[in-house]
Amino acid sequence: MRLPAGGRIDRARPLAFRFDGRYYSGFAGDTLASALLANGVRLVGRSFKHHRPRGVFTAGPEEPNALVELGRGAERTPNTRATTTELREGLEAFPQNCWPSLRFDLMAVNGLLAPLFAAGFYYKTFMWPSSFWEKVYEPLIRRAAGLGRLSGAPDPGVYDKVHDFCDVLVIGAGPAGLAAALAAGRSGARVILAEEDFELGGRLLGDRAEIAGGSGSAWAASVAGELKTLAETRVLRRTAVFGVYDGGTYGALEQGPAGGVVRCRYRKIVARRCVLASGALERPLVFADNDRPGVMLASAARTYVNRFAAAPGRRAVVFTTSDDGWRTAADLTRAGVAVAAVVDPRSDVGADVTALAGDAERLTGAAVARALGGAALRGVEVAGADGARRVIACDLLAVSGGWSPNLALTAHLGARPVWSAQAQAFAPGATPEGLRVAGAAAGRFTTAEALADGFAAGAEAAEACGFPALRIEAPGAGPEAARWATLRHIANARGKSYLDLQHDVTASDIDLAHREGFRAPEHVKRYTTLGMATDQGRLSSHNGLALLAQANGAAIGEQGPTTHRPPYAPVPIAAFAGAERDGAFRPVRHTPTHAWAERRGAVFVEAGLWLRAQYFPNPGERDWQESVTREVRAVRNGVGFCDVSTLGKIELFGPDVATFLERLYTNAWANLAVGRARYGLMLREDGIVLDDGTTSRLGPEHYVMTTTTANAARVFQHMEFARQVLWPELDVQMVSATDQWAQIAIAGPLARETLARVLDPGFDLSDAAFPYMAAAETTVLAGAPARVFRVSFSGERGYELAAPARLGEALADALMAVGAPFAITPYGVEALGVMRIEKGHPAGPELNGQTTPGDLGLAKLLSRRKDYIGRRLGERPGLTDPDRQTLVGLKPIDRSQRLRAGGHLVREGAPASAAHDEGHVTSTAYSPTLGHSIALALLARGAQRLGERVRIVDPLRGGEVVAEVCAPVFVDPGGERLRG
Amino acid sequence: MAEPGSHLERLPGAAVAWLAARRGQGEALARAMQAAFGLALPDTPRWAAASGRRAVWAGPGQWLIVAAHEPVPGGLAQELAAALTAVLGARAAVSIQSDGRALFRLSGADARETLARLCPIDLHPRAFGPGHAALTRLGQIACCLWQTDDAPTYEIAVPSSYAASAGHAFAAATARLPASRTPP
Amino acid sequence: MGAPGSPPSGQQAYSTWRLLREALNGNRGWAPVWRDAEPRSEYDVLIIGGGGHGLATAHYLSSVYGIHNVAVLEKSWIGSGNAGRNTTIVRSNYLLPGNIPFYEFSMRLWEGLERDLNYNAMVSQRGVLNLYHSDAQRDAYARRGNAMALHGVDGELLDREALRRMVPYLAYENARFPIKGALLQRRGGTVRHDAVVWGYARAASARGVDVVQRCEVTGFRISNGKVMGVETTRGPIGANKVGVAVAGRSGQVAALAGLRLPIESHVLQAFVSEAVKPVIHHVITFGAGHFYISQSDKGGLVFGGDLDGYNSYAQRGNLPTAEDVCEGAMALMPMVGRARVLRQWGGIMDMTMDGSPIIDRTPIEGLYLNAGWCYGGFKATPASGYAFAHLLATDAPHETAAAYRLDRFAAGRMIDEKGQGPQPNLH
Amino acid sequence: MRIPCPHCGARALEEFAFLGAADPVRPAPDAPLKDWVDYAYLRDNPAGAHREWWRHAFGCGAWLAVTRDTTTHAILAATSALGGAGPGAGSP
Ligand SMILES: Cc1cc2nc3c(=O)[nH]c(=O)nc-3n(C[C@H](O)[C@H](O)[C@H](O)COP(=O)(O)OP(=O)(O)OC[C@H]3O[C@@H](n4cnc5c(N)ncnc54)[C@H](O)[C@@H]3O)c2cc1C
Ligand SMILES: NC(=O)c1ccc[n+]([C@@H]2O[C@H](COP(=O)([O-])OP(=O)(O)OC[C@H]3O[C@@H](n4cnc5c(N)ncnc54)[C@H](O)[C@@H]3O)[C@@H](O)[C@H]2O)c1
Ligand SMILES: Cc1cc2nc3c(=O)[nH]c(=O)nc-3n(C[C@H](O)[C@H](O)[C@H](O)COP(=O)(O)O)c2cc1C
Ligand SMILES: [Zn+2]
Repeated sequence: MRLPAGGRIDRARPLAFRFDGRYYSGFAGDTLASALLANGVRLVGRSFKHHRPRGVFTAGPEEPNALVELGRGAERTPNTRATTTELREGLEAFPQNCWPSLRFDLMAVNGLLAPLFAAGFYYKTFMWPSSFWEKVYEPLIRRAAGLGRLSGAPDPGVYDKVHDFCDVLVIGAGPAGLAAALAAGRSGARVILAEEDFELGGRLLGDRAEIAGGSGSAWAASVAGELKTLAETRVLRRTAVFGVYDGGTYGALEQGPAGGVVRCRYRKIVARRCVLASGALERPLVFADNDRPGVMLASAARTYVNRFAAAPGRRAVVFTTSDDGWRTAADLTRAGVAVAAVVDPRSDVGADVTALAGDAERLTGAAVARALGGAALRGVEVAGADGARRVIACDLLAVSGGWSPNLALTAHLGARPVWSAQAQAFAPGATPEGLRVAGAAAGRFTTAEALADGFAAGAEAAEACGFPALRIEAPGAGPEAARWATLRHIANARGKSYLDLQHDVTASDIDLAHREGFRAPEHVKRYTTLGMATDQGRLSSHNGLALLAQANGAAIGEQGPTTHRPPYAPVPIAAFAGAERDGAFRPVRHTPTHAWAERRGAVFVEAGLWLRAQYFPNPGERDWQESVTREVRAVRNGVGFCDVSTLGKIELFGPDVATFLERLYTNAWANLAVGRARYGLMLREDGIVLDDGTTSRLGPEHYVMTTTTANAARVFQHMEFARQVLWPELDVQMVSATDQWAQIAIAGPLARETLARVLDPGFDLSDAAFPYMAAAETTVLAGAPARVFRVSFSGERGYELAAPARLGEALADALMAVGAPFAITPYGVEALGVMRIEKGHPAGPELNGQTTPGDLGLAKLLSRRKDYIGRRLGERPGLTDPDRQTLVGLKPIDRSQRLRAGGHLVREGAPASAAHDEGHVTSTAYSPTLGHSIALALLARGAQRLGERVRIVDPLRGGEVVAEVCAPVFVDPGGERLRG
Repeated sequence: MAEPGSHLERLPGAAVAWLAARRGQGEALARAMQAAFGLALPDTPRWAAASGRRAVWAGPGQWLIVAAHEPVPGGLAQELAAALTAVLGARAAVSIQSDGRALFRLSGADARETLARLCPIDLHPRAFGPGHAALTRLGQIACCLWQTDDAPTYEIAVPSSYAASAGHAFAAATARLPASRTPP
Repeated sequence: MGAPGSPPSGQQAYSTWRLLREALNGNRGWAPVWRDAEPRSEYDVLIIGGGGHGLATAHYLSSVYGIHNVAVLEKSWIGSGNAGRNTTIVRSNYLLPGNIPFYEFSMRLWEGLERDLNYNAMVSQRGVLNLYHSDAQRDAYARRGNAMALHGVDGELLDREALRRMVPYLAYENARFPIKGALLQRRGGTVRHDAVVWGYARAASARGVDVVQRCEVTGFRISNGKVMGVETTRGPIGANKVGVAVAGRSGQVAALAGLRLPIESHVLQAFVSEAVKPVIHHVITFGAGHFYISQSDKGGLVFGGDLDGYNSYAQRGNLPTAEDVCEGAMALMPMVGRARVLRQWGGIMDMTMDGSPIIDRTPIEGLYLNAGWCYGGFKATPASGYAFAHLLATDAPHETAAAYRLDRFAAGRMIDEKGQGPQPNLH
Repeated sequence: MRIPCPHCGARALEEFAFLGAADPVRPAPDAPLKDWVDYAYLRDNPAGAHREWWRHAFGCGAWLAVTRDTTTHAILAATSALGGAGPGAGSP
């Protein structure tokens, strides 16, 4: 029911919204929950397990019941707290976890079967027959569990991610946080004040506090006004700090304003100091049927009438064990809600406190034994001090079990909260470095204490950052009592007493867990699921611990609460991802000829982050195989070119490069002449092959190394480790030049003729002047610097030409032009791969981090005359075992058969079983040169088995091929074509 | 106060050379650069400029020498190498990088907010201003950035193969800026 | 030795009938699931570590090898370590011959676990999908799937269309790394992790094993190269044999005996979302980023990724990894974007230098080691317990665990599935 | 975690790459194989102060020996393999 006046809503801005198919109206400044209450909607959801009818229980993020699906289609957002959802025009919300409807939920039978479904029941049954678990039982359980539904469609939201830095981060904008921000902000420090709510003020908004003679909310507004004027203070509303991380890093989630582009913004805040002013959480009370719609936290009831001008009921009873609860009676009465009685089990409540009850009946020493009603509260059964029971009719029961500091963030780095007997609550333990707790979160529960503490904390934090300490006199605040008792459980034979409202964990579940030996709080949590719901035990933790302590015969403080974990406020998965999703998941690296290849219709393939041309289809070609075959033939018979710029290129300078290379590579480097290139093999320290490639000496103290595309970053890092850490005495400088050069492989019998025509005149390409494994610097395209290497991956006469990357496309065009008479053909990585298999060069599938040089037939590259990385550990027996699998070639006996990578090798006549598994096929290709399928494989003692037949078995995909073992070089084993 | 918004441009013709000191030759190199180009190589994450060349700290003992243009690709590096060889002998390492780095210039009142979405470093004027440089990340891409003026203007170098992705990252970040920002 | 025996007499049998009877009786007749034992001064065998492996070891020692005079010493509450915080995936889709038979043995034990323990640990064989995004990755999975098949392990290589029929909600369009198919192991799935701990504790306890909680081992009593017992926070306890099964704390406990191990402790995070209605019916692993996911029976999306990447005993995670994992989620299945992360936690992983475990004797007589489970040890729980029990009882390695030797590094016989070499954070 | 790079200042974790323990020293080429195995494979793995190699991979590229408490993640010290800052520091 909407109160005729008051509240912080803007009555000039009415908003229409829908819930459960019906239209309602509220005002700007409402939450969905306050608007529903103002419209008299009591039933808002169903509980997780028992499917009991539930109503709004809180006015904040700890809400266990009023969770709705918000929005439609791809915009549907499940499990949205109605209590924190700002009302906006056209908002549509749907109840969740009920079928067929909220009012009539078939699963509510679960409630009747509750004794059967007690904690842990599923561990004791559903075992027979075992196949029924996946087929019958589990689907039933799964369907019943869960809350709202995901839309099933990709999330269309836009999520922002920001790095923030400040001197002082203040978390929470209640009186303590506002004071802290003001003190720090005035000192000139860079301050961020983060507040979860869309309004600043904390409890000042929901309570009728008095500050400096005016209302608390007016004070909050004036502070907010001043904060805006401070140049280095930023106020972030709708921003929950959800986690504390190492090094003063805080995670925060800001909700985008309605109608904005950004749905939410994930902020990583690095703060030198932090003031945690997160307030306190009110505790519910545990009695029979305490979950009926109409039962609500007392502070929430106050918030609804004071802040939202929404009456959550017409006739109320207040049930409290805290002095603070009594304020509720006064506020409700003032708002026109009839208060029938205030029930307080304590008998020593002060007269100043009981005076707050006004005309309501005061029942001290009494307790509510049971709530009555079904889908709505009808009344309460009160057990008087004398034990007599009576029923008081009401539709609102405001409950208060006292307050617990909201200390989750203090525990994220591992500190354990400690019991404070004085506060009758867990208090922050050791706090993270640089973080100070202030206000109610620190046990300074009254507004006056919170203010003073906040000013002091803010000033101290600023001072610690080198700003002047400002001692600000806290304004006076009205009188306020803050005292409560912990009440355990008002046992009742009938009805269920809920601890965890969402997960339907009851007091009897705690007893049961205890009876079954689950006595550590963490065991109880895991056995009963207490505190594992969306509110993470904010409402249930204290009461659960109290009951467990009782069962254990221990004091509550002897056993800590269960571990607090981030996020304090739930974070959408999409928010953590930000913009790095879908196609923008990882950046793309483009080669210098990318646009050119795109224009030629190339098909691209991912190679790590790179996109490379896979092949260049010609019109009329049926499939990739046809294109690739044409490309290979062109290279073998004429000339082709391929962009190999993705190979890692590392420039090395200095007088000690040769020594450095000697230690990095297994083979000899001391004698490499200027103008020459050499193939090198690099190992990890454990003797396994890391990478291979060529390194060229361009000048006396200048070398350039190439690495494989896949290992470029790892090799660079490995070399930097060697340079900086292992051998800092060597005078070597290194820099990556991968992106600088467009490097084009030009290969084929006509490669020289082609290359000669693109190089600037004057460079002698004759085999005498520029033999196999020569390297030189020259110019290309009229004066641009260029490098030429006579190396080959294809087995044909080959050159690699490097020119500045911006000239990549021009170079490709030039090659097409000069090569036209030779029918020059651009080729992609697929043809490149075919030719390297034909030549038996190891690549990714062979350099798999498990192979030794010996395995790959490269043992001849192991120098015996020097130390190099990997030498000693490579000598271990397991790595030199003659039974190891080594690289061989395979040809199908029936040449028409296709070989597939991943098949395993079994001796002919032996069964296909693990015991006879002798290796596997690493790489395969259709060889246009040989006219049949070929493969590289790793085969036990392979080098000694040339000519033998093996079965290639492929039980995974079916099919089997018999193949002949051969040397891994299929084309031109003598290397004549290479040298020309 | 500057206009809100920011302006991003690619600096396609810019010249970049990587320069590193030989072991123990840092001071000699610094003197040589001073003598040859009037450039004082900074030894902390800053930059210095003289006669159209900027020396940006790029790691201990390493610099990026940046100029707006060069006559031929790689000309800047060649010029440096020639000058240093003349003064020092082969006592410095110079690598052509004009095509290895893509240079962006981001300028305007929103520039800092845009970078706050991409770089995990503090660019607040109290922490970072004209004359400062940093090696850090631009989203997932390694970058070297420096501030040239109070507009503020930043120049950002990324490996050139990432240029398109860097451009997208800038655009995506700009699109996510809060609609109404409180002026700095 | 043989199949696990029939239920012990000391155990309160669980059945639907019993459940009904107790429900009518206010659930007052249930007995403790295991005895919270006081330590005695002497045992035949002591197991250090009340995680899944330690408790399973005790169960198989007593039920298969007839050794009952056993205590499991747990410094905190049982299941407080990785057993109580893992993402519950079980599978036997390994590549190398040293691993496959062991994990397949484990899978078989999972398949009979409920009957063996009379406890429903919710073994859910919902299928594990490892996605591939390139031809090379497909070939690598073919190699793996064939290795599995040769060992009698089930596996299927799905192409894109077959995968799409199974899991239509993946980002088949507009993906940075195209989804090309998956290796599927249908028998793989999930198991309710805590229930495994409780089920083993219950079964072992019923056979006389003492499950001792809040009892931290702080030293070893070693004389003439032979272990005589341990020092604990609850006093010294003597034993003929001591088995160490402390997972992330392996390095620490070994150091108490003067041993250095080929192990680093690293943190691995996991995440759970708020509960939502069933949407993900399998276990799915992204092949182009660090992300894997399943949905718990309660409805939470349980997911994770790679290690945080540095040595840690802090048992908590960082933000960059959270981002990395969620980026993977949004690249692979952007429909989960609005599921909210409810909790983020970490566990301490005993990462070995080759990514594979160790079940072996140590240079100290009577001291045995079960360690190096990396982030894959939950699925190993039954086989690890069985093999460790075998080793403790017979002093010989179990046939499926024969490769898990401590000296394999010196011998150069690493079991390196990923081929990353001696850098634990890369495994 | 934020690591104070001696060259660049305190930077976020996501700029760094981790290698492992910094205490093991690469043995002499002719040292017994056992020393090599220990070097490559055996670790103290302490709960407490741990000296370890990190590379400022997205920053200046220096390898840093960082002493860090593995139980709290507090950074106790960080030194660069390249020595202090300053011209020529790149080539110790
Ligand atoms: C986030 C995460 C996700 C994972 N996901 C999977 C997965 O999906 N699938 C999978 O197969 N594996 C997974 N794992 C790995 C798996 O959880 C572990 O490998 C496995 O649980 C380790 O064996 P355990 O159960 O015996 O260890 P733990 O449960 O850690 O048991 C060791 C016990 O030893 C105790 N202890 C330690 N020191 C002492 C001492 N001095 N005295 C007495 N007691 C001591 C500890 O308190 C602990 O209870 C995951 C791990 C984590 C952290
Ligand atoms: N008398 C009593 O018994 C009693 C008990 C408890 C509280 N109180 C009242 O509570 C107030 C205490 O002042 P205070 O400033 O300490 O607390 P507060 O509750 O007024 O303010 C705390 C603020 O922090 C915000 N917050 C909490 N966690 C956050 C997070 N992680 N990120 C962002 N924002 C977060 C909350 O939304 C809230 O606005 C006083 O007004 C006092 O009257 C009274
Ligand atoms: C498979 C699985 C599912 C989980 N589901 C939930 C859940 O629904 N709610 C919850 O609060 N925590 C859930 N958790 C997390 C636990 O609460 C807890 O964080 C985790 O076991 C680590 O323990 P710790 O946080 O006490 O250190 C789940 C954990 C696992 C392993
Ligand atoms: Zn640095």
